[in-house]
Amino acid sequence: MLPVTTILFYVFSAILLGSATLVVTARNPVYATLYLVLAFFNAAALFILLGAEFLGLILILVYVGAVMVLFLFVVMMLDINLARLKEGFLSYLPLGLAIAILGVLELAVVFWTSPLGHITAPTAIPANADNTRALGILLYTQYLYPFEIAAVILLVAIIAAIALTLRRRTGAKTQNIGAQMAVRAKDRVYLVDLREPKS
Amino acid sequence: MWAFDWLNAFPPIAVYLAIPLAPLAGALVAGFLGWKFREQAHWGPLIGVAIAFYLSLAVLWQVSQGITFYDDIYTWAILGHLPVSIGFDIDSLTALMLVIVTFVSLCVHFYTIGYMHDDPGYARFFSYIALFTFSMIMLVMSNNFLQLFFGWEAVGLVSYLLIGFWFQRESANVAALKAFIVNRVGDFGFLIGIAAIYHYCGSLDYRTVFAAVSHLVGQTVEIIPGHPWNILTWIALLLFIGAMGKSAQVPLHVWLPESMEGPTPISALIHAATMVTAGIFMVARMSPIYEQSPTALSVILLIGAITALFMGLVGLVQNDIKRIIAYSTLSQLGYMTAALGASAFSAAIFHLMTHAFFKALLFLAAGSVIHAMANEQDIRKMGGLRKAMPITYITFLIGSLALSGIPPFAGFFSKDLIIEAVGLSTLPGADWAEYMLVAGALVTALYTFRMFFLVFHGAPRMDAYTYVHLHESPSVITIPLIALALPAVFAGWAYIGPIGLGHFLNSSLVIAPQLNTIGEISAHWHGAWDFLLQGLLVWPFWLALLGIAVAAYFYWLYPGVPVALTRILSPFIWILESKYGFDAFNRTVLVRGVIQFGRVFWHMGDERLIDGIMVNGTAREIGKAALSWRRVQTGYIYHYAFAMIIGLILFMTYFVVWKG
Amino acid sequence: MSAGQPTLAAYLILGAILFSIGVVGIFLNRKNVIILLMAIELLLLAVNINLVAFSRYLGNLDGQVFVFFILTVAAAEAAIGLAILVVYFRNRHSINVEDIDELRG
Amino acid sequence: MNSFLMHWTFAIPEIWVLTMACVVLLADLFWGDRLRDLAAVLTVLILIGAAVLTIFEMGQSGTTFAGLFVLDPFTNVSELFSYLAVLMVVLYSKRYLMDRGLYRGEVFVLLLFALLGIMVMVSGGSLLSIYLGLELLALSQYALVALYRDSVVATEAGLKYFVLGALASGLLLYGMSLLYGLTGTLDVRDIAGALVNVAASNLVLVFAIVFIVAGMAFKLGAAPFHMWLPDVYQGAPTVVTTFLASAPKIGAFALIIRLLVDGGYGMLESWQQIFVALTLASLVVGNVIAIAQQNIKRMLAYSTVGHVGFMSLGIVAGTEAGLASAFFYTVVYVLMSLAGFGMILLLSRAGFEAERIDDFKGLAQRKPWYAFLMLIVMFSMAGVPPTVGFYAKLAVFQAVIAAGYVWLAVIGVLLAVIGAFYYLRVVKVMYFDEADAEMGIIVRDDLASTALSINSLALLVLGILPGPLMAFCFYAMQGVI
Amino acid sequence: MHSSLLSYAIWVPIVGGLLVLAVGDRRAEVARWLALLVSIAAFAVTIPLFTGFDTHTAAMQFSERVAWIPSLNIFYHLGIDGISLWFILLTSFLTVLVVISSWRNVKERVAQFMAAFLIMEGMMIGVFCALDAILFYVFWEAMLIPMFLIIGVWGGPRRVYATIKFFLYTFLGSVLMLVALLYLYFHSGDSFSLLVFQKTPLGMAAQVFIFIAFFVAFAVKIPMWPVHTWLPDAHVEAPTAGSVMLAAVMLKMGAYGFLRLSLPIVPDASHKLAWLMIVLSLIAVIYVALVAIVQEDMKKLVAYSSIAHMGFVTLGFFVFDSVAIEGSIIQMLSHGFISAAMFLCVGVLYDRMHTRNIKAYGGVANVMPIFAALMMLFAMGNVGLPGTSGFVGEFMVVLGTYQVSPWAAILAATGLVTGASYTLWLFKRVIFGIIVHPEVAALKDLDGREILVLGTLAAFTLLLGLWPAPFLDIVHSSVQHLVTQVSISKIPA
Repeated sequence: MLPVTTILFYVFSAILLGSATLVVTARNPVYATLYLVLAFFNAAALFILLGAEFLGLILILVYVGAVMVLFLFVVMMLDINLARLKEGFLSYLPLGLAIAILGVLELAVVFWTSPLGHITAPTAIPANADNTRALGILLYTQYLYPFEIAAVILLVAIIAAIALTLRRRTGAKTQNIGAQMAVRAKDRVYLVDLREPKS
Repeated sequence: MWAFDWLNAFPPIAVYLAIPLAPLAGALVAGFLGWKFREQAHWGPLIGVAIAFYLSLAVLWQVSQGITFYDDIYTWAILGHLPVSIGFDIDSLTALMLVIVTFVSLCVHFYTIGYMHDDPGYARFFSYIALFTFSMIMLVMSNNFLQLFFGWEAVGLVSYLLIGFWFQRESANVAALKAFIVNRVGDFGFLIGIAAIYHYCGSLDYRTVFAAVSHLVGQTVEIIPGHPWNILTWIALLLFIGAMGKSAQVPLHVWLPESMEGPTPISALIHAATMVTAGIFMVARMSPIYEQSPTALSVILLIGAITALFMGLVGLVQNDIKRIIAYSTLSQLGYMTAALGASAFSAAIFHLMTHAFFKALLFLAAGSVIHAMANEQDIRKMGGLRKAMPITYITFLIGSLALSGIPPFAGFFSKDLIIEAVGLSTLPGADWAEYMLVAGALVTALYTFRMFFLVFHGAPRMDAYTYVHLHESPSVITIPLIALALPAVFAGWAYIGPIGLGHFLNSSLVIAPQLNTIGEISAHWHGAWDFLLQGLLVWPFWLALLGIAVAAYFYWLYPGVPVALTRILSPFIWILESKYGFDAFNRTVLVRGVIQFGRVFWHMGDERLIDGIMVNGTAREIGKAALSWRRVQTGYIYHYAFAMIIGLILFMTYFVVWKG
Repeated sequence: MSAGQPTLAAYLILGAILFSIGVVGIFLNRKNVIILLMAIELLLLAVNINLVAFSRYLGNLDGQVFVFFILTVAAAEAAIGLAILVVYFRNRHSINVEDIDELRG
Repeated sequence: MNSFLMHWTFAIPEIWVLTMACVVLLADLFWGDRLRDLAAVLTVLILIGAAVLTIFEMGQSGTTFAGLFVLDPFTNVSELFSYLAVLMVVLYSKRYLMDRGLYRGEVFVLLLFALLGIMVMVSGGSLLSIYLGLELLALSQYALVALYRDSVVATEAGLKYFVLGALASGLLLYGMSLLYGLTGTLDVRDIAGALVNVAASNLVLVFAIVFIVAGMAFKLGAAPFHMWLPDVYQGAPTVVTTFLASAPKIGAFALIIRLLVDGGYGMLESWQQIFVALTLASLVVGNVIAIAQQNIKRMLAYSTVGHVGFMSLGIVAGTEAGLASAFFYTVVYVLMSLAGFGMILLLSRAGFEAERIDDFKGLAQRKPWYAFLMLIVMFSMAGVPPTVGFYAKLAVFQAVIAAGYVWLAVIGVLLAVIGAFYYLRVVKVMYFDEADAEMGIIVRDDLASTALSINSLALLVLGILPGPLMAFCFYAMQGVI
Repeated sequence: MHSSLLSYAIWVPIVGGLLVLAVGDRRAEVARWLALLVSIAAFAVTIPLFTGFDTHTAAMQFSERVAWIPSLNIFYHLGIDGISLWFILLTSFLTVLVVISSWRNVKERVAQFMAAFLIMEGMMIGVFCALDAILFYVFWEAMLIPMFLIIGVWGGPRRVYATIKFFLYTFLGSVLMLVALLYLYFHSGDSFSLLVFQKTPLGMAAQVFIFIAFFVAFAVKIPMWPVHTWLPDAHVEAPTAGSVMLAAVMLKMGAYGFLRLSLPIVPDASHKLAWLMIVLSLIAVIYVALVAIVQEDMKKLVAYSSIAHMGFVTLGFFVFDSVAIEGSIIQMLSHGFISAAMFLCVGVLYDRMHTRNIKAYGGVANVMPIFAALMMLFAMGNVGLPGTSGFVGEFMVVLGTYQVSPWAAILAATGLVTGASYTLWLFKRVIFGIIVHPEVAALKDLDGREILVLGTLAAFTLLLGLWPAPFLDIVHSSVQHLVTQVSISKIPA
């Protein structure tokens, strides 16, 4: 009888891999995004199985909650011609798959035969262990420096995203509230004598 | 002698130095100042050569008194460990050669004043011939092989310049080029010979080399593996190749007839009297080497004999007056060479001397004729010149008789001596050589008098204008003729003892006892008169007479006969007219071959193979590779990613295979 | 809790397969750039699984810290990536992978 | 307590750059519209300040932030060269950016952040800090490339760069994760210590190295991980290309030093072999394909691949001298590409990119001085003395021959000859061809051209007296192994 | 006081060249005069090298040694022996002539032109006195740049092809030498000193490898068959002055390399591969001479003749005989005068007629007698006539070669015949004959400047031919030393 965790591992892994495969094969990017969400959920579950509750939750909160939503935004914002996207990739499939399978096989065999791969008993986690707290302590002491760098990275992301996408179109019509408020009647209407001038 | 006593006030070296330097100074004066004082350009060379002649006589006199000289003037350079100097070796051979050279040269200088007077290159010409005299003097005075080679090449250069003197003439230019290149072929052998001498003797100095020769006797070298050759034979033959080039022996004779493109004084001086005899002189000078190699002597003997007979035969069918004399020169050089082969070095030198006089005489006389004929050289268009040009006629006759070997003219003594020596020679092939030389006597007389009668006797065949303007040449031309005619008459009689039999020259020569043909003749020597009488009893004399008679019959008395004869003998004549095909062979096989090879090497080798395939081909292939490889860069992200993954997987697989 | 876990190798192989799927997604996808971005997320996810598994099996939290930062970076990356995508789309009105071939050779 | 903060002063240059970058950001926001040159001038000042700070801390060494930050000569020297590179980029950039409406604060802020990323990388003592530095640099670069957002090629380049770059950092990360798994630590020095206990033939470890090197190779631009490079160099605005071809190479080189030498020197044998393959591929691909290029930016991109091949020769050697020579090569390469791309910047103007090789036609007649400068640059890149490019090649060849790879050196020199061809072609176009009548090249003699003159002449001067620069680079590598 | 003479010899022309460059092309006249001044000054500083030279020692003289690149143990190390001295003098002397000869016929970018020559002069002198391998290499390579520009900018219609071919060919050759030098570095105890290299023991395999690397570099430069094809192209397209320097000095560098590097550093390999070198040299003498015969372009003909003459030089080296080696050196020196003069002669005609096709000429002697006379002298030098410098070297080489291999000597001596053929045939077609082309009739004879240049060369051609002793005295000790070096095996026991 397999232990529960093992069963869970295989279940989550299977769904994870299945949904990952669907992500890269889906024709419609919206579906792909949603499969990706599913994959993240399963990965989060695996994290939690491994005792990394904090990361599992973060994955869902940050990734599914923010990043994936961003993806969806973009996917839906861009007017993608789905008809064109339906053309398949089958002709390249055999070679690509062969390469990929070769790589996976090599990695798998190596992991399997490596002494590392046989660590079956993870170190015991103390009963009162608090994964979040432990991570927190590390982050704000030992890993203070990378923490700051990560902040800078996010700052760069903000700057970059804004600099790249924010544009004031020259032809765009926007409200200028100050100008609206300061307007006077004579600026709006003035009378023109349309009669034919008598020469 | 009283005339030379005042020279004793100077150190001997100064006197010796003055001999070459006087003509050199003359040449420089004429060369650098001649263009300004054209009319006076002859003075420098003339005075220079006159001084040289005078001093040469002095040296000859000194040598006859037993005063010789052997020393270096300055060290030219030290080649590695080998010091090479410019120096003089003054002995009887040198002294004699000096006198011959400077005497003929002086005559020619004098003659030239008249002959070349209207030529635009007057000064240039004088500069050249004085330079030639200098070079020739350096050659004969040399005491080492390097200087010998210097002079050797320098006379070749001047010869080249003078053959091509009329550089507007295509034929002259071709002839000059040919002369130079054929001579270079000879020099090629000569140079290798010098290298071999240096290799085996460790020196280029005559005395050291001659001293070392005795150690080389019997040693062999395998130039072609498996075929041991006697070293001295090897050296001797190499040097002789040089002599063949310079002295125009078959098959390197082809340049000499064409050298007649040069002005006639040059033909007399260079291509008859002096330069072409340099090879004879050289072999005589190297007698210590040649005497150690009977094989080499045998070869020399045969080559000489072949040249003597067969070049004479060609002379029979020539119609250009100068060319006939040129072929006769070839033939006579063959006699000299044959004499060398028979170890009769003194006889060779003797013939060299007599030949210098009578051949220069013939050339100058021919020049006089040409001058009178307004540059016509074809004897078929002459005839009956006897009356218009008496002095030329007489001197020409003297020259012809001397050349034909009719006693008591000079040529008789020297030629008979040679034939006798060859007859006494025991070398393999000597009997054949003798037959050829004897036959040559007939041929010589025949072509000589054919020319003589066609030019001076019979009906005039030139156009009327020329006929009317026929005249005897001025005295600047006739005086040298007379000056040369005198020794052509008397030199044989007078000098056969001291020179021909080597009494004077023997101090300069080395003759192996078993080969000493001249010694044998000397042993039965009873004076020149006796020799003359002996000569009347042998074949050559009668053959010569026969030749003259036939010539008179054919070309003077019954001019129709040869025409008929020509028809009968046409195949034979064709061979002679085509000169045995040497020229055709050289032209079609050698020259064209060289050019073909050059073209093939150039176009196929350089252009196609090296440049086309190797150089540009590589560049082209790389360029093609660049163009095709850049297509891998498709612009598609997935290809780029694929390349990365392929790289990654390759590395992984490599390590799995390598370490797993 | 400690008993009956799958071996570390199982997690690593899971990571490897997931990584390959991501890679295959990048070079097999010929159509849509957005899916490329998602494939990249898969790659990072594979790495994260590796790290968390190692962290757990080695009893060492550094791996989880690393994952934390990777998540941060991945988010930033996604933002920039999508921004570039949008800019590109504005220029070319397409995000078809095969259209991205202006630069080549 | 707080032991992780001991020696935090080591990081003062980083802190300075970070702080000041934020200052520039804000200053540009408030005054950028009025003071057009504000951001650029501030950037220059910041760089000078950083250089001063770095020089002040030279000679010290040690770690801080719990080992995540390493200060050693290599850190100092690399940072100084990085400042220099960014400084030159800023000096060259003004005219080009203004002509294209890109003369804005973001460019300089992003440049500074990219610089910060490089600094973090070169001082990284842990997989984590190295990774974050790398990402900081990479993200800034992606943004910079795509910043010219109206340009189709620039955005396309940005997109390609982004996707492939992300793939590459995925590979790198995967390798790092394996390395972590094998050693249980992220600290580079601890990894080196732990590796002593791991057999060098351990395939997991080898795979870790393979993945890490693949990631590095991408950043360096070594074949077959180079394919982004021509497209991005060509597509990016030339100012950004100039930057891409300069300081980040020092960062990429730092990856090698920090990961493979500080951490993985025990795996020398494995990565040496990978680098042999990378070297060969890069030399061949770079030097050969460059011949077929008509676009000078693209040609220089391929030439970069070739240069990476040469530089890797020093890495293949794996010795201290070898790494030092590779570092020297990198520095020289940075100087050369700054000058080379700087020349393109100088010659381009609004609506004219000066990026076709034919655009340089007849330059020697129109502007002999600039043609001469470009001549120096080209010969330096070709490695012809007396330019500094020669000594760079000399040093790496010396190292690789010392390591016994004579055959590799022979292949290297042969490809150097092939490479010389396309540099010569530029010289040929400038000197031997007649200028097209209608294409007037306008060069303003301003600060940028002065800087470029100094930059290019330095290649010559350093070629005559290469000693000090080389000594400086060798100093940086002292005791690195 | 002698301590920095060599540095002056190198840097005076280079700095002077930069000054000329600074004058700029617009002030052409100033540039010309300044260039002349600099070249004369540069020649002047090399004269004390000759007057102060000690002929009794083979040791390096006028040495200078300063650390240059300490990181790589590279020194700025200069010094000369008898072998180098003549080449330095030749270089500085010819540069003066080249400046004078280009006075009027270069009209575009005068300052750049003159500067290129002066800078190149400094670098070439650098090659001849460098004793540090890297310094040597730096000068060796750097020189390519000015030459590349000279051919490319001021050259003929196919100059681009020619100059790129020239550059890549020679560059390809030299890079392998660099590998060999670096290899030597690690076998000589981390030194780049050529003098140390000469003492470094090496196994046969290493020697052969190094020899081949050196060979490629030097053979290309000389050039030897079959890597010679760049030379005719380069010569044909180069401006006259460029051809002069190329033929007179640059070719000598390859030969100098053999003497300074190959023979003393890898003597055993030199012996082992001598047969190959001899064969290639003989091919140069025979094959290339035949190719020269059929040329229709005057410059190409002279270029091929250069290759053939250099064949004698390399032949002389690899018989390891002091006479032959000295002969080779003299041959190089002589070739320096004669080929320079021949190219100048062709240039004289080209300046007037703007064609180098032999067929376009004929009968030049009618209108240019002085020129014809001078050219005759040089032609005879080219033919190797005794009394001219051309003879001495060939003679010595044949003499020396015969010591080792009679057959090689015989084959080499065929050069006597072929050399005469192509030179005199050229001369005949160009100078002799009647005037066929009306353009020829309009030719003017040499002006004073041309007479000065050609006359000086003529004087040297004759001097070296008539009295080579002073020239040879300089080289004896050094050649002896070299012969000793090359006779001692360096293979470690």
